[in-house]
Order: sequence, then structure tokens, then C-alpha cells
Amino acid sequence: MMVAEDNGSFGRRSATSRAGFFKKLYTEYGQEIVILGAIIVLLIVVGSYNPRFLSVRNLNTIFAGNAYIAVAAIGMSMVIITGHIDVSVGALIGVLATISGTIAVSGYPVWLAWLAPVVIGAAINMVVGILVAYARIPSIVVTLGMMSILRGGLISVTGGDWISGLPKSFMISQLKPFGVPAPIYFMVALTLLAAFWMRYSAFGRSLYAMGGNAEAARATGIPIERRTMIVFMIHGAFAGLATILFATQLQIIQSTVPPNLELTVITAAVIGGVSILGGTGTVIGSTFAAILFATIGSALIFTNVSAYWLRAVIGTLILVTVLVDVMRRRNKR
Amino acid sequence: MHKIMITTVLSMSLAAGVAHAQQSSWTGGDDLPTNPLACDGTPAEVAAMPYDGGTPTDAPDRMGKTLTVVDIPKLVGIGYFSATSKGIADAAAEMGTMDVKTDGPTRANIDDQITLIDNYITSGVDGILYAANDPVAIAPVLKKALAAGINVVGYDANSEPDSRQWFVNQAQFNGIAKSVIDNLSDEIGEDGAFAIVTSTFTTPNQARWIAEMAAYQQKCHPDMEWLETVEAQEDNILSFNQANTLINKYGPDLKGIVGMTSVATPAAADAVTQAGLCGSVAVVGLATPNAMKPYVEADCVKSVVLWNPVDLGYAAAYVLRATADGTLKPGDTSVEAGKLGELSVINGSEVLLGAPFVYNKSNINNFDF
Amino acid sequence: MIKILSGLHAPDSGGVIEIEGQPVSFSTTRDASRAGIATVYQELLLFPELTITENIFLGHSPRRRWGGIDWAEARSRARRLLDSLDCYALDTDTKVSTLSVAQRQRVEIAKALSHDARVLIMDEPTASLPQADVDQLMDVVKKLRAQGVAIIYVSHRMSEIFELADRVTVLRDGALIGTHAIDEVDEAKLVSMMVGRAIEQLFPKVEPNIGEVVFEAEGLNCGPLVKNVSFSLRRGEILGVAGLIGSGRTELALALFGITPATSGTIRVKGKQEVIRSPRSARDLGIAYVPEDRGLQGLVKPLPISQNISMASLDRMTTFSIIPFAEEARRALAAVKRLGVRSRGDVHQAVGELSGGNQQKVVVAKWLETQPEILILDEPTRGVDVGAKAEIHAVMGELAQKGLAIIMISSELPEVLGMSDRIMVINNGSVVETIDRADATPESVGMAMTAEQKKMDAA
Amino acid sequence: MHIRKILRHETILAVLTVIVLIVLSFQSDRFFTVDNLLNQGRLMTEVGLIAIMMTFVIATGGIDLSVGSIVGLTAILMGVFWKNLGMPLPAAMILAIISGTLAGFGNGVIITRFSVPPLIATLATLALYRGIAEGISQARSVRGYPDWFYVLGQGEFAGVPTQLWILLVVAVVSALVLGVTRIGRTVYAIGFNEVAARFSGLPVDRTKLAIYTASGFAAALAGVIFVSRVSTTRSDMGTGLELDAITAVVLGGTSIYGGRGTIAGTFIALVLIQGLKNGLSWPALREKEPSC
Repeated sequence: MMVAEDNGSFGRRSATSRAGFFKKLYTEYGQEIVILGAIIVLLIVVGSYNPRFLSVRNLNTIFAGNAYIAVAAIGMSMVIITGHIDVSVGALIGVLATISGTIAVSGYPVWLAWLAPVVIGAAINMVVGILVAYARIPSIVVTLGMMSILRGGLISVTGGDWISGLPKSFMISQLKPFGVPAPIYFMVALTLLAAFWMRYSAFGRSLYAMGGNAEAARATGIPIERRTMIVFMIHGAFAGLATILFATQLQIIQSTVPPNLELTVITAAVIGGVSILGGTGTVIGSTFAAILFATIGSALIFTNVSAYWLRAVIGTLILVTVLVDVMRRRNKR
Repeated sequence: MHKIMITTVLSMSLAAGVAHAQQSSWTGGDDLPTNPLACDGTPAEVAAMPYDGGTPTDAPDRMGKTLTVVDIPKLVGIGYFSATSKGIADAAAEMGTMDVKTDGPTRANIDDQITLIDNYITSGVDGILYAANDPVAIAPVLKKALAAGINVVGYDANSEPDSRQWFVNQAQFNGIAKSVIDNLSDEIGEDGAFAIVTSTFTTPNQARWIAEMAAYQQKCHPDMEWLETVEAQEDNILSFNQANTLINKYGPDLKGIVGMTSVATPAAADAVTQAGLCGSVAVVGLATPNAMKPYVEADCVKSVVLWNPVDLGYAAAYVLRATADGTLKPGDTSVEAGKLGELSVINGSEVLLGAPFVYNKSNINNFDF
Repeated sequence: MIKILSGLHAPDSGGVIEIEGQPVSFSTTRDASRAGIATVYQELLLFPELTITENIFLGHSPRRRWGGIDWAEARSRARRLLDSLDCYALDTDTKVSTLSVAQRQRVEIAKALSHDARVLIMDEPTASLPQADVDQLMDVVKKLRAQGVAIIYVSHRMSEIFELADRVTVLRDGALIGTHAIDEVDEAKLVSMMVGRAIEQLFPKVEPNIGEVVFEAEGLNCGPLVKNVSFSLRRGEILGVAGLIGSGRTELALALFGITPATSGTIRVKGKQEVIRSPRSARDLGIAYVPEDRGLQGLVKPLPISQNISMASLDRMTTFSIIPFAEEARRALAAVKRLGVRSRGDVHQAVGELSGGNQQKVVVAKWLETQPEILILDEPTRGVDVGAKAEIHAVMGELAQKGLAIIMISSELPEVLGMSDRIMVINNGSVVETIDRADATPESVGMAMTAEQKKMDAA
Repeated sequence: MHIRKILRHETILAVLTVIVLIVLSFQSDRFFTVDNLLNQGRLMTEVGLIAIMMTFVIATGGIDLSVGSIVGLTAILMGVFWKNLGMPLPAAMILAIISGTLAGFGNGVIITRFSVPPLIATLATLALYRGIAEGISQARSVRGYPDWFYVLGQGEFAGVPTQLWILLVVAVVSALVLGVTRIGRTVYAIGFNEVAARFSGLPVDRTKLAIYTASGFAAALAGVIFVSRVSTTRSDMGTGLELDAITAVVLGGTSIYGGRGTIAGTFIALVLIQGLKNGLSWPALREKEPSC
């Protein structure tokens, strides 16, 4: 595989030219570009079919609609990049939303209701992280267990009561500074922050090392156990941030676990180019993927595709994306 | 790169192709026969039907004895079934001769529900109250319960009649349908266009209501335009997004949104509120009062259609008691249900709770569930 | 030993490590690097998806004031480090996955040096390098020594030891055998210290017994590194394949073995034209391949010796797919005895627990079970100690004597020269020359290996 | 002996299962009755069939998330073939099982031919197969099967539920295949080191293809049995079944990274899970029973 470039002892590589810049951009961010392309194509095709699809209002709906999934997928991407997985994130968001809402209606200041899910999310996932990193239980096993605990706990505690009467100031997702819904600001800012952190911090870079070659990472002096635990905590904190977007969108909070949320989040991360085997991927891709899902959902309504076929269309699109990605990687070799 | 483009375009055109094939107006209802009520509300002539429920085998004499009862709703953890459970518990406390436990699947899953019921049959209970996730799928296990001498009464969602003794019908499908469509037409006018947000097309009650609504609308409000029905699971953010997309798609053509579940209706109301369209897009639907209070109080939603689920649970518990005591027998035409008084028997083996209830600004604060 | 020094494993008991008179103890590699010890491991521990700069500075990147990584500074420091190792042409933003083994090793050394190491441990740095690169590496090591870096250089290669070392320490089975100044010892003495007994020679070449042609390839093509390759092979012959790493030697073997089937050309086995589509079809034609990367390609390490040995011939042993366990163990035991595999107990020990040389013997045993007529050995003695190396060479000789045709790919020129009856030199995917044993000298083979290269370098 | 090493997890699990069963039988005298136990066997058949094949899949280091969707797809296809296309029911059953098997084969092709990681491939087909089921069914359910069909899911043979026989046969055959045959050995070798297995001339792709196809077949069979047990066909059948099956397999000692695992372990884990599900429904109820 590597030999193609090698001509004896030391390869000669010309300095990066302008044409090379785009090529490099494409090899580096290929998956992100593919997804962005798919979003743009969808917007153009459906937009020409029904111009209202491209109305500012609908674009706001599309980009804000899955913002909480995009934010949750950021943390999930980090977990997957380090070679783990978390299937309990949907249940976690359900629990955190209930906690946040309960605090908000109990008369505590709203900042506490915003802070609580982030802190508690990190704390709950610290337990997951410890079990995965130090007790060395496979993450899929730990998080399957955590999912049952959180689901069961939520139902027995709340009994399914709705939370209403939330203070107006709590509803941060309903703000629209400069006509753009607040979740979009959150999504963009958090994605850029995370992407920046993963590119420019030593810790962020080490995630790729841990997922790519754990043994070598250990030899390099990376404290794998501690960082694995911290990654799960960061993921929990992002789940908390996602919860804020999720819980403040409506004037009521449904204290149940959103159906299939974990699957949507994992799918967004994976389609976004995060290798499920660890070691590669960026959070920009997962955010694009979350937006793509929202775009598809909206497009299906606008094109009058019977909703009966919605899941089949999404499944086909996922498959096409993955196959295209595989082909691309193959051609690169 | 261009290969990707081609693939994407191909899949898009494929999607568009399917779209055109599906253009025919389609509502999301089931394919069972419909029976729309008369437009002016004249009660339909109901032919008396012989009892078609089942009978438990060798049930012991339970007259006056304390009954061990398990209540198995479609799923636990949602407000609606919390309310029915509360009604059941209230009735049990009032009677003092019923030990009730509610236990249901955490997702509306037929298999989980069947397994639960099966387990309770083996563990030995006197009575089972259920709300079926699927009328046919649940039948064998209920028949097994009858065969084990257990009294079986359904509420909210029926099963095949011979697999249970009685079913407490919260409101007839056609009654709900009439109430929803009538309220909607009052708000959006006889020529208004509307869209539906439901949970999934496979949820039987929702599918039944939608079918009845379509039939009633055709019959009594033929000029109203049924735009489309979208699915939103039991997911409030998805419901919100779907409602938003409907608003964006139809713009000013859309006059009303109907929510079919306690999740979809408030989410649709929130979408309308946040779009600043209160008053120009009406929201009507089925929902529990607690979920709708903010929107009704803000005058964004004028009417919410539902029966009272606490009463439903309450009635179901009384029907079970009466059945176990032998005071409700096949052929009876009414049954005594505590504070609800006499309830009438319809369709052979169903007990009707009453007409659907419309919550509005004047009464919604009297309810807490 | 190396792993304890570098902090990867903590010592089990006792023992004090002193640096410049200060006793230190490391529980992590980080402690070790803080103490100024840096290690270049035998198996290169780099992250293929990261760039050269990222690999070098992973864990201790230069920071900006706000704590973020200063990529510009990191790049320029990486540039300086690479330049100091004579790697002027290597772009610091290249992903490591695209580098050759030699290039990767240079990155490893740069990484070690980036810690400002005072003690540099090099564990078998030349194990996977072709000769030309070894010479360059020698120069680099000498340069570092001149800069005052203390170097612990672990190697099996005598020539390197004598070229570089001031003092030499011999370890065997975890115990110290002795330490001598380099001028106190000669090669023979060192070898006997290492293996515990004198060895006549490392390459016990027996008189070949060459028969008729069993295998012919004509005009094989496969990808960019197998170009129009033609050769023939006789019964009882050992055909050495020499070439630089990346010259297409392994690619040729993979094509012959059906892992990446040849795209054009003809193959005749015993005069009959055949198509090799998969390893299985190769095996059924009597071709066996002992791969280059033992751990990844050769063995299923957690499985026992017996199961590894039967792996390639399993379908011939079973009836209705059912495995005869007793028969499997019996045959494995026989094979283990025949090849002298030293295991802790029986054939049920996991292969991963064996030493490198014994693992290699298991791979050979696995393929001998298939009754091959053509055996392809890819770097058969890489990462194997001197004793086992001699044993493997002896086995090769024996097999050839019995009429097996052997293709031996090796980066070690002495091995190629010592064991082959003919030497086929490959350069950039093409056969450049085939030299008979009698005419082969290190110079003639080395020239052929690098001839093309030098032309390119000059250009 | 290495056999002992592999069996260690299973032994602990078996002891644990026995303890749990004993504790449960003290909780209620109705637990340890033949009737109840047979009935529990009936209930665990579908997930059991899937989990047994999933053991093979996970032992190769793969995963199959699409099984629940294949259950739904098979059920829907059987209903459609029979009711809408007017085929005789046995033909519809066979054709539906073939379709489900083909769905598994599709997974295998995507995974082996295009080298897509199994988690992603089956994540996609999870959505795709369920989507096809929903699209075909248009939310209509098919009911009213002839009585003989219910023998499969509700009947008995020699006093034991029909489907339990099927499960037992599949379990025994699978245990033998995984334990003493070349196929099983290939599965373990792939799970530990796929490259080495390929370099040893083992039929890696063919084996993986066969395993995913078998997984599809097991899900399809489970789908038909499911329909027979609950007497109706719906497109949401089998939702979440994949997680139940994976839980059983992993609890049964199969390494999620591949290479280790036995059918015996999976089977014991199935019994344990079913026992807990069954037993834990009662204690709370008993508290409220009048004491005697």
C-alpha cells in the first residue's frame, strides 16, 4: 500500500502547488465534501421543484431542526474516534432534559437549569468512562447497560409526567438573534470549537492516536485510561449541551426517551466520516450529516414522497454515501 | 468527484420518481370500513348486537373478594397512560377491594407487551386490564388468560372481541373524527386546507381515527382540502420539525394542522406559535390537557379533543370489578361505574365512556393529567 | 529489557536505573522521556493517519501562548530534525501511511530526538531496512554519537555492532552473559556468547540437488510494482530474490500466491498453464507462502500451535467439515518435533506466547502441512535471533535437498548470497538481472539492486 | 487444556443462571413449573434463533444490526405474498424466508465485496429493510391466517412448543458447526486475525458471506414464527430485536472484538435473560398479595 510512493530510500515530493491544495483538501476532507455536496444538490433539486424549499424560514427549519443531533454527534464522534461507542446517549438526553426542566420549573435560576445537564451528563458518562477505561469492559456492553438503567430510572421516577410551565427565559432555543434561530449559532460554534480543539490541542490529536493504534499511543506516553475516561465525560457534556437545545425548543418537556435518538446520533457521526474502527474523522462531517438528515426529511415532504418510503430512502442514501466513500478510499490507494 | 454527483443526482431523481407515483391523495388511514356519523349529530341507529366477548374458563367465585389486578397499558412513561393508571388506582382506592399494579413495556412494542401478559398469567392474577398495541397479536395471550380463569377487560385500544370479556370504549372512532373535523371546520372554514401530524402509520387507533376523519370530511365538509399526513414517531422535536416543514411548504395555503397524539399536537402548536402564526394557522388535535395548557392559555389553540383518560381508567377498573363479581353479564345493556354513573353497553361487548370531551380555555385548568 | 528502560513496562522487582548518577524509576514512558531516555522500537510505533509533524510532536508539541498547538513552530522544528537526519526531501505534512519503512524509521528517530534525549535506545533499527538504508542509518548514528548522545544499539547484525559499538553487552534468555569492549571480541566469540554454543556458520548451505523445472512465469503484471516479470524455478533450487524495500519483491510474491492475482501473463506449474486467483488455488497447485509480516499475515496468535499448523490444510483433514482433533494434534506434534519448535509444553500453547523464531517455524510448519512443491519465503528470518536463524536456514537447505523449489525473498544480502542457488534482482517492479551463485558477490548484487536508483537520484 | 480456558466464562454464567433460577423459584411457586418453563422457551425462540446466528457474526468480529428489520420485512412479505398476490401459504412462507435470507446475503455482499465495515453496512440496511417493509405494507396489517399455520407459533409437538424444537435443533447444529467443524475454525481465525486467515488460504469472504446469509435466514425464520405466534403481520415487528440478541451474545461470553465465543454461552445467557424477565415481573406483585 505504502510502497507505491517509495522509490528506494527517500521519496521525493514536490512542494504543495495550488492544484495540489484542492487535491489535499479533498483527500483530507473528502467525506465532508461529499456530504456537503449532497446537501447542496438536494437544496438545488428540491428548490427548483418547489421554491418555498429555499425560503429563509425553511432553511432555518432545516438547519436548526437537527442542531441538537449535530451537537450530540460531536461528542459521539470523539468517542468513536477513540475506538469506542455509546448507545446510551438517547436515554441520557431524555434523562438530562427531565432534570433540566424540573430545575427550571422549581424556581431555581435558569442558568442552573442550563448548567445542570452539562455537569450531570459529564458525571454520568464518567461512570461509563471508568468502566470502559479502567475496568476494560467493552463500551458497547457498558452503554447497553447504562441505556437500560437510564430508561428504567426515568420512567419510574417521572411516571411519564410532562413538564410544563417553563419560564420564558429558559427557552434559549426559541431565540432568534438577527433572524437566525439560536440552535444554529450553538451548532456552528460548538462544531468549530470542537474541530479546532481536535486539530490544535495535544489532547485532541491524541484521540486519533488512541483510536488508530492504542498500543503505540501508550508507548508514546499518552495516559490512555485517563483520556478515555475524559473523552466519555466530554461526550456527556456535549450530550448535556444537546439537551439544552432539545429541552428549550418547546414550551413543554416530554419526559421520555426520544425514540431511536442514539441510532440517529451514531449514524450522523459515522456518515460524517468518522471511521467506526477509530482513528479518523472530523466533527465537521458529523454536523453536515445531521443537517443532511434534516434536509432529506424536509425534502421528502416537499417532494410528496410518501412517508411510508421515508426510511427506505434514508437507508438507501446512507448506503450510497458509504459505498461512495469506500470507492473513494479505494481509488486513493 | 463526478461519480459522486452522478450517484447523488440518480438517487434524487429516483426519489422524485417515487414522488410522482405517490401523488394521489393519501391520508394515512387504515383500510377498514368507515362509518361516518351524520353531519348534524343525529345519533346513528345502533342495532343491538349479541354479546361477542369471551368467557373465562372455570373462574373462581370472586364476588366481593380482594382482586389482584395488573394493568398493562401500551407503554409506560407517557402522560396519557399515567392518567389512565391514575384513574384505575383511584377506582381501586375507592373500592378498597382491588390491588392494582401497572406494568407495561417501555416502548409500544407488541412483543414486549405479550411477554409481560404471559408472565403475569403464570404468576397468577385475578384480573388483567390492558390497552392493546395490536388487536390481533395480543389475542392469543389474552385467550390464554381467559383459559386460566382470569377476568380480562380492555380499555383504550381493543383486541379481537373473543379474546377478552369487555372493552371500555373511550369514544367511538367516528365520534372523535366528527368532533375533530367539526372543530377544525369551525376554525378554518369550509374551504380551508389542513395537514395531519401523526405518530406512525402503523399505530392502530391513529390510523382508525384518520380513516374515519377522511370519511367524515368527505361526507360533511367536502370542500375542505386534506393536504397530507406526515409521520413524526412519538418524538416531540421531530413533530415540531415536521409541523414547521408543513408550514414552510404550504405557506399561506395551510390553514390548519391536526395533531393525532399527545406528542404531535403540542409540538405543532409550538411550531405555529414560534412562526408567529397564531390565529392564521389553527391547531386542533388529540392531546392531554397538561400538554396543551400553555397553548390554550395563549389563545393559540382553541380546542383540544379527547376523552378524559382518568375516567377511562376509572371506568375500566369498575367494569373489571363488576365482571369479576358477576354483576355485569353478557346481555346486560348498562353497567354502574362509581361516580360516572350508568355506562351503556354497545357493539355487543363494549362499554362506552361517553361522547368525546372538548377542552378549551374555559375548562382546561380543571384537569391535571 | 528495552521496554523496562523506556518505561513501557515497570520492572517486576528490584533493580535501580541510574542516569548521570541519579537513581530514577519510571512507571510510564512519560517518566522515561522526562529523564532523557528515548526509544526507537523494533516495531515502528507510528500513527499512519497522522502527518510526520504530528507523529514527531505527539504528546509534547510546541504551544502557543493560549495553549493551542503551534503548528508552524512544530513544522519548522520537524524540518530541522529531519534535515539533521539527512531527510531533506521529506515533506513534514505527509501522512505516515504513505511512507516507506525506511522513511518511517527516520521519523521514529526524529521523534525520539525531539525529546532532547541524552540516551537513545535503538531496538533492531535495521531489521526491516535494505542495505543502502542501513549504511545511511550508520552515518546518522555516528553523527548522533559525535553530538554526545549515548546510544544503546540493540542488533543481531554483527557488522553493525562492529562498525558502531564501543562496548558490547550480550543478553540471552533475559540474563546478562557479559560486557566487553569491542576490541576484546571477534565475531565468532560474540556468536557463541549469543547462542551458547559455537556455530560453524550461519548459512549451512548444502550441495543442491537440482531437478526439472516446476514453475515458470512469463510476462506477469500486477499493479505498478510487478512489471513483465518472467522467471523459472527448478526442483530443489533456492531462488533468492533481492531488491530494495518497495522494489516489488513482496508484490510479486502476493501475485504468485493469489492474494492480488496477476492481471496478465502466464504461469505454468509443472508444464501446465494455470491461473492463480486466490491463496487457495495457489495452495492447490502446491505453492506455499510464508509471509513477510508474521504477526499480521502469518499467524493467528491467540490460537494454539496445533490450530495454526493445521490452518492451511484443514480442508484436507476433515470429513464433512468435521475436524479430527486427535489427528490434528498428532500431526502438529510431529511437525513441531521435526522443525524443533520450542514451546512451553504441548501444542496447545497459544502461538503468541512463543519467541519470534519459534513463531516463524510454526508458519513454516503450517505450509509444509500442505505438501507444497514450491515454497515462497518472504523475509524468513526477520526479527529472529541468531540461533533460530541458523536453524531456519538449515531447514531450508533440507527442504531443498528433498526436492522442494524455494523462492527466498530477503533484505539481508548475506542471507541471499549464502543460501541461494540463483539470485533474481528486482528493481522498481522489473527483473533487472539473474545472477548464478558462482558469480554473485555483494557488489554485483548490490549494484543491480540500486543501479536504476542511482540513475534516478542523479537526475 | 485450552477447552477449559474457553469454557470458563460459560461455567460461571451457568452457575449464575442456576442460582438465579433457584432464587426465582423461591420467589414464586409458579416459576419452576413445566408449563411456565416451556412457555418461556416459546417466548425466547425468536430472539434465540437470531442470537445463535449472531454468535457466529460477532465471533468473526462483525455485527448484524439489521436482523430486527429482516424480521419485519419477512413478516410483511409473507403477508403480501399470501394475501395480495394470492399464493398458497406454504409457498408464501418459503418465498418470504428466501427473501429474508437474500437480505442477509445482501449484507454479506456489501461487507465482503465492498469492504464496508459491518456496523455501518447493517446500520444502513437496518433503515433500508425496515423502510422497504413499511413501504410495501403501507401500514396495513395482514391477518386471518388458516389454523394450521398457528401450529408453528402456538402449537405443541410431543408436549413441547413447536418452535422450541426448531430452536433446539438450530442450537445443537450451530454448536457443532462452531465447535468441531472447519467452518467454526475459520470463524474464530477470522475473528482473531482476518489477514492471517486470508494468507492461510482460508475462504474468508465465502465464510463471512455465508454467516451473514445465515443470520438473515435465522431472522427470516424468526419472522415467520413470530407471525404465527402473534397471528398478525405488521411492518414494525422485530423492532429492537437486534439489541436483545447482541446482549445475549455478549453476555454469553462472545468477544465483541471477535475470536471468542460459544453457542453454549449464548444459549445459557438467553435462558438467564428470559428467566430474569419472567421472574422479575412478580415479586412486586406478591408484596401486595394477602399474606397467608
